[in-house]
Amino acid sequence: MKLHEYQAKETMRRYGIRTPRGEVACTADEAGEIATRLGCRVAVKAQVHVGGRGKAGGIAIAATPAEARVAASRILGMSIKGLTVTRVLVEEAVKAAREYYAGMTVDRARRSIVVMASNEGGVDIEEVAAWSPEKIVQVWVSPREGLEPWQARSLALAAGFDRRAVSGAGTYLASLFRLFVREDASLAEINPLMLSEDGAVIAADAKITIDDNAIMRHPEYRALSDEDSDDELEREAHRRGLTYVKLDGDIGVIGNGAGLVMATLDAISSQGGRAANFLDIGGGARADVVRNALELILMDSRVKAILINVFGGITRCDEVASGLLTAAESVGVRVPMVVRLAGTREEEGRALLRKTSVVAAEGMADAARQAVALASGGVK
Amino acid sequence: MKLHEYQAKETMRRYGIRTPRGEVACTADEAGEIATRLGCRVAVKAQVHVGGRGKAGGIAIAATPAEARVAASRILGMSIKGLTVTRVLVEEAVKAAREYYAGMTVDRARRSIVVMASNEGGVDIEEVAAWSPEKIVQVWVSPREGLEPWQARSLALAAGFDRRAVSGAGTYLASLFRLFVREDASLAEINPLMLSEDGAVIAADAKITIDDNAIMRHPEYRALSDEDSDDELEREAHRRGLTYVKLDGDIGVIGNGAGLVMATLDAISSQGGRAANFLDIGGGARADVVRNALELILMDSRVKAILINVFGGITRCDEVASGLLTAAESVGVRVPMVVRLAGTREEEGRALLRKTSVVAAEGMADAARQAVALASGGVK
Amino acid sequence: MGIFVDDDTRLVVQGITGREGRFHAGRMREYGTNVVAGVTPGRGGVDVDGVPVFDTVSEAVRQTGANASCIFVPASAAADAATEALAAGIETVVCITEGIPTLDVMNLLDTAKARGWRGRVIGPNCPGLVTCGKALVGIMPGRIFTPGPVGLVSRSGTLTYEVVNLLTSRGIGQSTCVGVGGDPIIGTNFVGCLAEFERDSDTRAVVLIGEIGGQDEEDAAAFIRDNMTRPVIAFVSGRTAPPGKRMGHAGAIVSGNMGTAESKVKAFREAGVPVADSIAEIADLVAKALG
Amino acid sequence: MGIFVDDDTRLVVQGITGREGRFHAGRMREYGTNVVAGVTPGRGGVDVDGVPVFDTVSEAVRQTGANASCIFVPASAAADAATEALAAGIETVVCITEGIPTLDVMNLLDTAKARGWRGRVIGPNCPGLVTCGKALVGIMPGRIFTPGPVGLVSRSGTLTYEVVNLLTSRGIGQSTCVGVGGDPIIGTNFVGCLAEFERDSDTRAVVLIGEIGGQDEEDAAAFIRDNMTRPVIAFVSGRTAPPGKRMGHAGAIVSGNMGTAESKVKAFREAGVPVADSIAEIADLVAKALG
Repeated sequence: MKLHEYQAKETMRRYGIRTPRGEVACTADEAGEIATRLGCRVAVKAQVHVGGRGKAGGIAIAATPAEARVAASRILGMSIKGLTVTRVLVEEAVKAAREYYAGMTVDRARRSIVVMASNEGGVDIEEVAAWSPEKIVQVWVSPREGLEPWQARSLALAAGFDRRAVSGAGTYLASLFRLFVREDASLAEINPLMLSEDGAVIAADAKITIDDNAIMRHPEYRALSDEDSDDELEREAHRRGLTYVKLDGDIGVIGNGAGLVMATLDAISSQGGRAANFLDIGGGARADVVRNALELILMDSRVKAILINVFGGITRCDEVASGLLTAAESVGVRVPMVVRLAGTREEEGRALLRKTSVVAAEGMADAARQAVALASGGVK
Repeated sequence: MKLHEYQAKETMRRYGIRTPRGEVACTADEAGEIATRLGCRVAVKAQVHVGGRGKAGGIAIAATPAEARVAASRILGMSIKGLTVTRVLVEEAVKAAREYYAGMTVDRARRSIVVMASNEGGVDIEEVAAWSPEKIVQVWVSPREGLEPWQARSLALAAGFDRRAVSGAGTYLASLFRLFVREDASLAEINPLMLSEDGAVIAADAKITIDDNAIMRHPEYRALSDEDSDDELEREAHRRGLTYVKLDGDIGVIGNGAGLVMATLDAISSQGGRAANFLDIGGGARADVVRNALELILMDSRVKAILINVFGGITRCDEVASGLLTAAESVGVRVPMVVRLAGTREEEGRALLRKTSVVAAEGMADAARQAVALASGGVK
Repeated sequence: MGIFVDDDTRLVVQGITGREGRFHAGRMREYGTNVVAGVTPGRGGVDVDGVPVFDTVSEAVRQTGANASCIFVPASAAADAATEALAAGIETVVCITEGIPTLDVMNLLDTAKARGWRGRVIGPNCPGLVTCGKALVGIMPGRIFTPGPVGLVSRSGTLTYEVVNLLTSRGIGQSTCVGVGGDPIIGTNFVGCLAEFERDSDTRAVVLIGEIGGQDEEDAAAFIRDNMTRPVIAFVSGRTAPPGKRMGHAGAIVSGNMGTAESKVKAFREAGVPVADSIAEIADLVAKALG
Repeated sequence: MGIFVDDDTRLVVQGITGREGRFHAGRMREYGTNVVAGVTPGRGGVDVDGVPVFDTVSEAVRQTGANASCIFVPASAAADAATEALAAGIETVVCITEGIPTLDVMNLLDTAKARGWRGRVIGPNCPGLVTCGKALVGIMPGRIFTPGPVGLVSRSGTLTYEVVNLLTSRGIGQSTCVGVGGDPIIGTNFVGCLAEFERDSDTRAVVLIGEIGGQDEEDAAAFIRDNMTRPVIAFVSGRTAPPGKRMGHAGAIVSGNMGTAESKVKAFREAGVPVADSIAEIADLVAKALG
């Protein structure tokens, strides 16, 4: 899960990394009060999980509390790439002498943590990586070894940081590495890492992503993770314990196994349709799980047809088929439903479906074709 | 600094180690309320930094809140080995099926952490080490490597823990190791580690000592450390930033360098006297530090004479002597003061003192002899 | 032959006293796998359906000569269980558990390397592997497999079954089928499996089922181009997945320009590896490769 | 000769731009130590009293051929500075800083061992060392020393000066005097120094000044008994210290039956090492040993 900037900065402060002073506000009045408390020029920054908020007008500088109020009332409620801004961070506006990048992430191929520094700060690091890879210096460090300040200082020097920033950057990178390991992050970035006009080193923007698999051992993030998504259906899926991703089509998809569901989405696309979602119900297809999934799909008003793709492995297809039918009946499905079964006793499973309103498909391509046709035919 | 049992248990809980439910009380009424909230048989335990509180009557079991009140009112205010009990821990009384020892400390010689387990729990581990060393199994683990549950389970099995306790003990030892490293402990013990009658593994008593040198990076302990000592003079010394240990004699001692001060105490003892304290003012002998130290020594009403032993190294003895005189004059010393100077220009330094009320000694033995004589002669 | 597991495999099931562990231990024995021991700390001395249970893996190894392990313990303890197995000298550790924190897996593999333990980890978050007719280690449905010349390696479970089912229905048998797992960091990747298949006398062609995320497919393409004589057929799922979203598998996520299906398909094509556009096409391409 | 430092020592002072670092760099040069560089991260390029300052130790080594380091940086950064020095190939790292967390020192030494760095750490929390007439590294007062045949090793600073002053006043000179430091964990202990003194042609007798806490003195006694031909005179301070109290030095603490002065004195006596009862007696015993 991604932390918001203000949450990421709170976390970094706990590890001794300096950030601009600031607080989060949900209303323009609160923003004004925070600006008054800070007593200086402030930045008002939209808190949304999306890049490019600056270009979209989601960041404003305010010289007075009154200006901060105005800026906050403009930014709160605005929509950035489809997401509505509900919170702004109001913080001390720091004047930069230089801006750097400092960050780390999991390197899957090397099975290690890659630590990166660049003197091209304040811009998208992936842009830098694509166009000027020589401007990013990297080292690979295992959590066992740890990153120590002296190593991080060498990294900062190699990246061409100003001498005045080297000591602070070294300390902060080492702290950020400790944070990364102890908080189970999969990404931790300070961009820009700012050398201020008065020589201080400050984390001016902060990004942290926590490994979803590790949230179980971080109770403080567990509460946040329920509200992690900006989308109501995704939040509902999370509450129901379902592995769900919202997409932009009109065919509701349910399958068992992530790879199979992805292949199903691809098959729908090949047939000229678009899936409304990714939904993996995992191994087997127990009636209660299918029911839970169907209920969620039906909350999505865009859905015009449902495609269920299940492989019967240890559970046989005929057992899967009766489970599906029980679930569909108890939910009361209002749109056409195509079911495709494969695996042990698939013929028998398909036979069971044939006596019902459910459309039993012959293969994945066939299932996708039928679902696309039914969706474009509209609601039954 | 040593944490109290209740503080150590709070810390362990943060690392997922189960302890009996409980709270700390400063009055009998509070103890009764806590017992009511817990709603079960409770143990009322004196919170003092000293061993053997059980034998001294500092622990009681109470079946009802009323009994808990009575027990707390008896224990609060009692004196255990010279320390007054000001707090009691009131906690769930757990019935033990078995009691084990689990702990770890710094092994100076091996420059590593030694992790220990024993099935002789609930008794002083040093007694076990002295009489039945084969009953303690040990492994040495570096912080870099870390102790993992599977290794800790092997340790518990090797120590002869009951099978039912092995999984829990392994997890807790691994958690305790993480605590040790992250909290900068120098000692962390669970004794007894209890296997309860219903098969749960519980830290029934807990000891943690935090490395004094590391308190700077643990703000939560910094506040506690001011009140760490049970002695008012030691607390005052801590507030003044002085390295002071209270002893049981009547000669106030000040010196520069820990080894030199220890040797001074030994010299006093050789002359048949007893020092009132250890006090190291560190390198040189700046007048303000000496003044600070003298003020503290004079707060101790037992002190009948003062011995100052300073080696003039980079600072010359004549400079040290004038610094001492300035300090002594500004404080107004009410007891006889023997000063012994050694090092560069010691003759000149001694000459300066000869014109004053201060007794200038010729060597360490001479200084100790004169201080002992003056102390037994009573206040001037 | 086949790779990683076979007739000589002596399996210990870690977490055998749990619901999943017990169920799948039974399935594996049904398939013919030689399950010699179970391990559950604190439960040593009991038996589960006749399989003796030990407190530690090293005890199980000492008593039963176990050389492979299959892990069914909860996510919070699974990396620890795998480390224990490697430390005990187990050669093949198959970790079924899903949801293990990434840094735990990183530590597990790093510790093994630092200490020079020679065992191999398959998974985590994987369905295990089958050397057809010899040994099934994991949770794959045994009845869909049939012995034959095709090796299969995949990041997905049910997609593997789907393909195996298809191959079997077309009369094409399998040598070994490995599910490497859907997590960002796994013990044995495509290249590790391909290298074994290349050495395996029972394998005449290989099917590789990739998906979005990471660059294992790109690395595999380079390896095939430079090192393999046996034909490989590839399939990549997730072509229509949006960037930045985790598609079920923790490892199936496109970040920025990294890990897209296009990049993977392109890498395979450039390495001369035929890429199937649909699952159905896989069987056609395999049949063609076998000649 | 002498041990650890001599005419060939090329010293870098870490933290040279601080008050202490600058002051003692001056004192060391006054004594004749070859101070070739200073290091303060972020201050590279300036000079301090003519000594060039670098951002990193490895830069200082490259530019000046430094082979020893003396550390005057705050406790929170000192272990890091020492690690940097060892990583840069420095042979002798003398860490003056007091108050470094014990686990930081443990990590420093463990990392050095794991990576195979060959440098030696002296300290932390030590006054440094002097090879008389050749090089002074640390904060000892240079004027009390005089060249001669006696090696000295001690856990205490001022007690060392006291003894050196006494020896010098009695006309007995010193080869090398080492303050190993008062912390529980130190880089070079008594045994490490004794072994060097035993090999040193300039040293004819050794004075060892121990104190309560730990078991370095007991280990030294065993080493002397088994390995040393040169006579050793011992002194142990803290005989009257109460158990459980930290006597100034973090390492000077008696816990339970461990680390008492009695135990140490007994160990020396049993190893045939004369133990002085007072400081004054040390000089007598040394004079006797030198014959």
